[in-house]
Amino acid sequence: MADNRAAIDRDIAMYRRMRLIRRFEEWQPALIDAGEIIGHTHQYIGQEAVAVGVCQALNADDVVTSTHRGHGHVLAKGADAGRSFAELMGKETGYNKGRGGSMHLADLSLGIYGANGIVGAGAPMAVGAAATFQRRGEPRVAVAFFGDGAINQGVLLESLNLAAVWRVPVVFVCENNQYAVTTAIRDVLAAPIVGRAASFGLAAEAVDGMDARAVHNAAERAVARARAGGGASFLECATYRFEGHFTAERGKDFGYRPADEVAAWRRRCPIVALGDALQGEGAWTAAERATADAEVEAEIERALAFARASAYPPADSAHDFMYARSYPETPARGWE
Amino acid sequence: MADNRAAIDRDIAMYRRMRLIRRFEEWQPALIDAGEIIGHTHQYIGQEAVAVGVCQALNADDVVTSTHRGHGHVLAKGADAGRSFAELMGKETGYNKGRGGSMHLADLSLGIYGANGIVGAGAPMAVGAAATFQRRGEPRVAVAFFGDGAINQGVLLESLNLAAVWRVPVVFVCENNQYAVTTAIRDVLAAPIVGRAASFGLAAEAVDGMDARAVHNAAERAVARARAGGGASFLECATYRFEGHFTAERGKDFGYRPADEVAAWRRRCPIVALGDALQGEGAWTAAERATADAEVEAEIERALAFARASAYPPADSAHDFMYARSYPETPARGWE
Amino acid sequence: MAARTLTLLQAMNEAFRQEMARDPEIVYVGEDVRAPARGESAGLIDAFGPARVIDMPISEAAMAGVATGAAMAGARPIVAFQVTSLLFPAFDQLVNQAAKLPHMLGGQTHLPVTYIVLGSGARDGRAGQHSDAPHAHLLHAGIKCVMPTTPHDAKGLTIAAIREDDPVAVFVPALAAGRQGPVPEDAYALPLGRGAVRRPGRDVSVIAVGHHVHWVLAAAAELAKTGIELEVWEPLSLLPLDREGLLASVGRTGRAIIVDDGNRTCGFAGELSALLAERCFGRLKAPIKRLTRSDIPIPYSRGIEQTAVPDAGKLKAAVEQVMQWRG
Amino acid sequence: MAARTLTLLQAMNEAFRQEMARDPEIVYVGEDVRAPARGESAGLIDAFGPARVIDMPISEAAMAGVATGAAMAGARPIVAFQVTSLLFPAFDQLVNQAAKLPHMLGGQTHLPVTYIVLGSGARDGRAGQHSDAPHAHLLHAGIKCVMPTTPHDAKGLTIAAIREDDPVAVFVPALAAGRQGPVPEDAYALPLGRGAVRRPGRDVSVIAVGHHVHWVLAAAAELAKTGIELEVWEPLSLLPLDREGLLASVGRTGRAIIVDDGNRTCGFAGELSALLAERCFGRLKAPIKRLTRSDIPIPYSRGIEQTAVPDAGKLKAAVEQVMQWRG
Ligand SMILES: Cc1ncc(C[n+]2csc(CCOP(=O)(O)OP(=O)(O)O)c2C)c(N)n1
Ligand SMILES: Cc1ncc(C[n+]2csc(CCOP(=O)(O)OP(=O)(O)O)c2C)c(N)n1
Ligand SMILES: [Mg+2]
Ligand SMILES: [Mg+2]
Repeated sequence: MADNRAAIDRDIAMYRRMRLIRRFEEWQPALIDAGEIIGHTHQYIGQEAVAVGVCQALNADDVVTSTHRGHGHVLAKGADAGRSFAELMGKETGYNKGRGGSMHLADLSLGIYGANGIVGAGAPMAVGAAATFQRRGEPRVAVAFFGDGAINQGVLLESLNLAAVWRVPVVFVCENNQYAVTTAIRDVLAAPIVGRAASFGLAAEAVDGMDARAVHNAAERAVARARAGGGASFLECATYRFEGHFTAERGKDFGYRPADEVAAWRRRCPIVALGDALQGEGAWTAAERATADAEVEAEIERALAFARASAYPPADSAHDFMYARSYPETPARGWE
Repeated sequence: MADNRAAIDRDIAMYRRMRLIRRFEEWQPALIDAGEIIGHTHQYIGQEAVAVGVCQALNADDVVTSTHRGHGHVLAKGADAGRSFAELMGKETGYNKGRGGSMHLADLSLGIYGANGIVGAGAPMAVGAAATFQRRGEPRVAVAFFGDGAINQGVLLESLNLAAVWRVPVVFVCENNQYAVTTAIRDVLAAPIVGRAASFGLAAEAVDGMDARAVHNAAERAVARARAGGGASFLECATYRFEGHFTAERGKDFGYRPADEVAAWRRRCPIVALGDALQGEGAWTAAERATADAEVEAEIERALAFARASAYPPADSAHDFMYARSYPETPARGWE
Repeated sequence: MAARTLTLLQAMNEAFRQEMARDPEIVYVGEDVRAPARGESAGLIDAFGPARVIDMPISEAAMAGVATGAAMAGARPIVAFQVTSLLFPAFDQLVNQAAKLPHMLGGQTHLPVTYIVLGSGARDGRAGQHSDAPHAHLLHAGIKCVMPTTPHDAKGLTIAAIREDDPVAVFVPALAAGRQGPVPEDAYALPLGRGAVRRPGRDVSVIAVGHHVHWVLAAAAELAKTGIELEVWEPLSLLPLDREGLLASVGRTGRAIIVDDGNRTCGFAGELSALLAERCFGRLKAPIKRLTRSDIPIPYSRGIEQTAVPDAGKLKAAVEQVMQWRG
Repeated sequence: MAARTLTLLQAMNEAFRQEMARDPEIVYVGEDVRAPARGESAGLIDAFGPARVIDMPISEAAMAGVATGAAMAGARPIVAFQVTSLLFPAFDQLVNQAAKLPHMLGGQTHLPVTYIVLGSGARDGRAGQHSDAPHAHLLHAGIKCVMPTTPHDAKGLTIAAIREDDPVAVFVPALAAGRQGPVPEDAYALPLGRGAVRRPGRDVSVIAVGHHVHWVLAAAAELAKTGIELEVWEPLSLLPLDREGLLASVGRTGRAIIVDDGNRTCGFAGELSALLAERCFGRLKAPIKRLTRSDIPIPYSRGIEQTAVPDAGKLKAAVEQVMQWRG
């Protein structure tokens, strides 16, 4: 019964986090159109169960590396929506002080080693962090998130091997949303992803990435194995992005996804699914769920207000942070 | 009976080629010490059955990409020992006109796309050639040779995937000589090589790389599959280099290979094995074998004489061949 | 020869179509090339089919190597990199293989490969990893590079690149990709190694690389009102370089400012400056100035992004300095 | 502080040992580092064990990325590249990740990683892919680089690199690696950003990068007999650069020849030349000359290899030109 309560609390926490991510993501098109967010973003809508299910299994001092589609991972690992919005708006209060933006969101104090603009590039960093924990005998775990597209990137494949050979506490989480931009993963693979991961010597498993509980259970197993010195694992989470590759795809049709495929996946919304399951199981009422939704909404409002009220970095601070230690005229200015 | 004769002739041809390679390789330390060959070479001694077994299954217009340990592949694909020696001596009559040396030996007219100084780098080139044959409907095959060390190089792993997805007529030949320089392959792998290759969707097979006939049979199957449109294959050939990683290792002991391990593999010399088998089967006599050996010896003498008699490239020709089409001061000279 | 108004990327698309129709050995390889977000390869799949228009997995190193191998087998691949920094995962295959093989092999093979490098340069918060202008890396390796900034030049230089029997990289500055201009219908190649005086002027030669040429011309028009006449010279072809054209311009004005979007240290602006310091010394009336990006990743936020790249304000300050210089 | 005679690589080995003994967070990672052919990491495995001295598979990209991640977790990795061109497969992880992360993350992390880049430069028929001197590629990306040429400097700069909280590449010119010289026993760090006048002289400043400094000094001694006094200046630290020292030397002599082993176009020699053209213009008596390798892969055969790299004959011709220059 106490256990059941803990499970319910955990599920509710996952629900709220997923909702926070969803709402954070849903805000972006309007903010982009209004010129408040610069450029474009890669929305995580539809994939929330993966980030949240995995990060729910992590401790504060565990670390994650993320991708170009990174907001979800970052928020799931505990990032503040306000500082995240602020970063997307290029504000000084943003996690990266406005230097990084959407594709580089990071908070090292929360173990978030950063979104990354290069597919697959975060994987070896997770291995390096995990190797460091292992050397020190620290019971910490590193998680590398990446998409299905990354599974064909050399540096990621090299990293799978290293992790298996070194038996470091790392969990590779492949978010298979079926497409890399317009390329269907089935067109660029001749054999299953899980088999490839297993062939390197990793404990590999496929899981329903639209089911937060299923992701969480698999992640808990993998994380426990890693923490206990049992080595590295690989989870392939089947999921889907409900929106285009990035916000610039709005209103265009590149014709790579059949409408009925999109519709079918949309019907499997992981947030609705978990919310409904909790209701069906009597874990919360419709009113409690509505309250949770409203609290998330309030959190988003607060976050937006914080970000909007924040200042931009001073123009002459552009050269800060390039080096821990600077020397005369280092970094070189473009005009001197 | 006719078939048997063909098989015997083929085996004798393989024996002679292996012997030519062996003697070509054995000459190098002396030539290096005499200053006739520049720098150092990676000898192929012990691995001859792989190159010869595979290339015996190829046609003249099939192509191979090779490695830093490439002399064997090049000679097996039909290169002339004289022009090969000439290249190692930096002579104008060398295959690369003295530009390339040991690590870049190539003869495009024989389908030899080149030895390569970078581990794994030739693999995608083989895939690219094979894709071109496939597009044109030509019944040609590309072979990528590489070592066990290359199996952890990203570009090679990417190439395995491409070949599987495109089903191009390529055969990947992994020469597992157990070590990459001083690193034992068992220390940098957590699972078998063949399983990794298979996981990409390739037809993968392990074969005794000390047995030229076994290699040849496996290669014939893979090449036939490729030629028939059946797609790409992967052969892991278990073999051993009898000498050090390169000639600079002579007289040193880095202690990475137990002496009895070296001795045990040396007893399995693929040339002796095939010669003895042919004799044991009555395919040739000791005298015939001795004649073959002597003819190889004469060939090597002729080759050496040719190379020695050849001229060095003129100093001012250094900048030739950088571009198909040159422009004023292109390539830039270092002093202008 | 009729000319229509096209965007720069449409002009390149036309170049691909016309060349691919001419030579069946040309194949077009890249990520998402069947449904390109920016349109440069639009329609190729319908015109030439999947054997010649090939969607790649996210394997840039293998992609570059495949092109090299295909070229050795007689193909003429066009390889599209959707982001400039995707040259980096492929770097060994570019600078250490394709750039070197013809020479290392003693001329046994040519490598007629065209690299289309899209989205070059900083703009709009693409931030640190999607704003690179890495042409100096390829130039340092001896890879031929062109950088067109008008639709007309884009078509002509793309066709020239495709027809060249060596690897040639075509850098497409993001901020010029959407520019419109007249483009002749027929296929035509512009010569490599030929720059252009975009505006003649007496006082200072401004060498403007890539999209900078457009705002530099605007700045020149403004400065002309104050009596300072900038000569604006665009290299177009970075390697081979039109040294004659460059030296002639700076020889006339005696003053040079180089505006380049790449990083500063060991960049293309430094190369041009060094060339001028060697070859034009006696005619220089003032120090050569470089206006480049700063040696930092391009910052995301607009204000600090602007700090990091050349602009008209920085150009005017530099013009003032060279005009007022007294030894 | 007692000084013994060591080779340059032995001096580096001592630096590794002393620093690793001092700080348990320093790990040494590379291919074949337990049994290194050239000895730079000899004995580390016995002294510090397999948890800190790690033999890598042939996965350079992952190796560089692992170091970055380890550094973010608080380690101070030393990463050995056995061949200069192995930077290329790792290029994205170096120039697009490690070089950029601290800035892109707004200063949230430092990356105290040391890249040991062995075998830099042409020699002895290593040919096209084992003779690179690719420091300009890292400099262009803003990665700090040092290039020692004596055992004393090698130890001091290696220790400085290890202690720096930023990525620093230590380039080891192959032709200097075996040089012997006195090395103090204690651990000491030489400051980054400090060059050295290796020989004072009146007439021409020869900026000699890497192993070239040794033959340049010999050539200077010879030329002195003919009455021409070369000042030989060695940068040692390429980034940060000792601009003051460089400008002071050329300011004194008014003539500059830069000798660098890297490729010419967009190389380090060009960078120095551009700096001088900007900052030293008024004091120059002659054009700045660059002596670099040619923009070709280093040819294997000895005669043509020599053609492609700087040497005393080419230096003397350049000295003659700048001494005789009349504007
Ligand atoms: C190495 C690399 N290649 C290409 C790109 C351009 N690109 C950005 S996102 C993307 C698709 C990634 O697909 P996937 O890994 O499945 O992630 P998803 O977008 O589906 O979340 C591509 C090709 C890149 N950023 N990095
Ligand atoms: C990408 C790359 N990394 C490292 C090296 C240095 N290196 C040259 S040969 C070699 C070992 C290769 O081992 P393997 O592939 O097993 O071939 P073998 O030498 O055993 O024939 C190494 C590490 C290189 N040339 N290329
Ligand atoms: Mg995807
Ligand atoms: Mg091996």
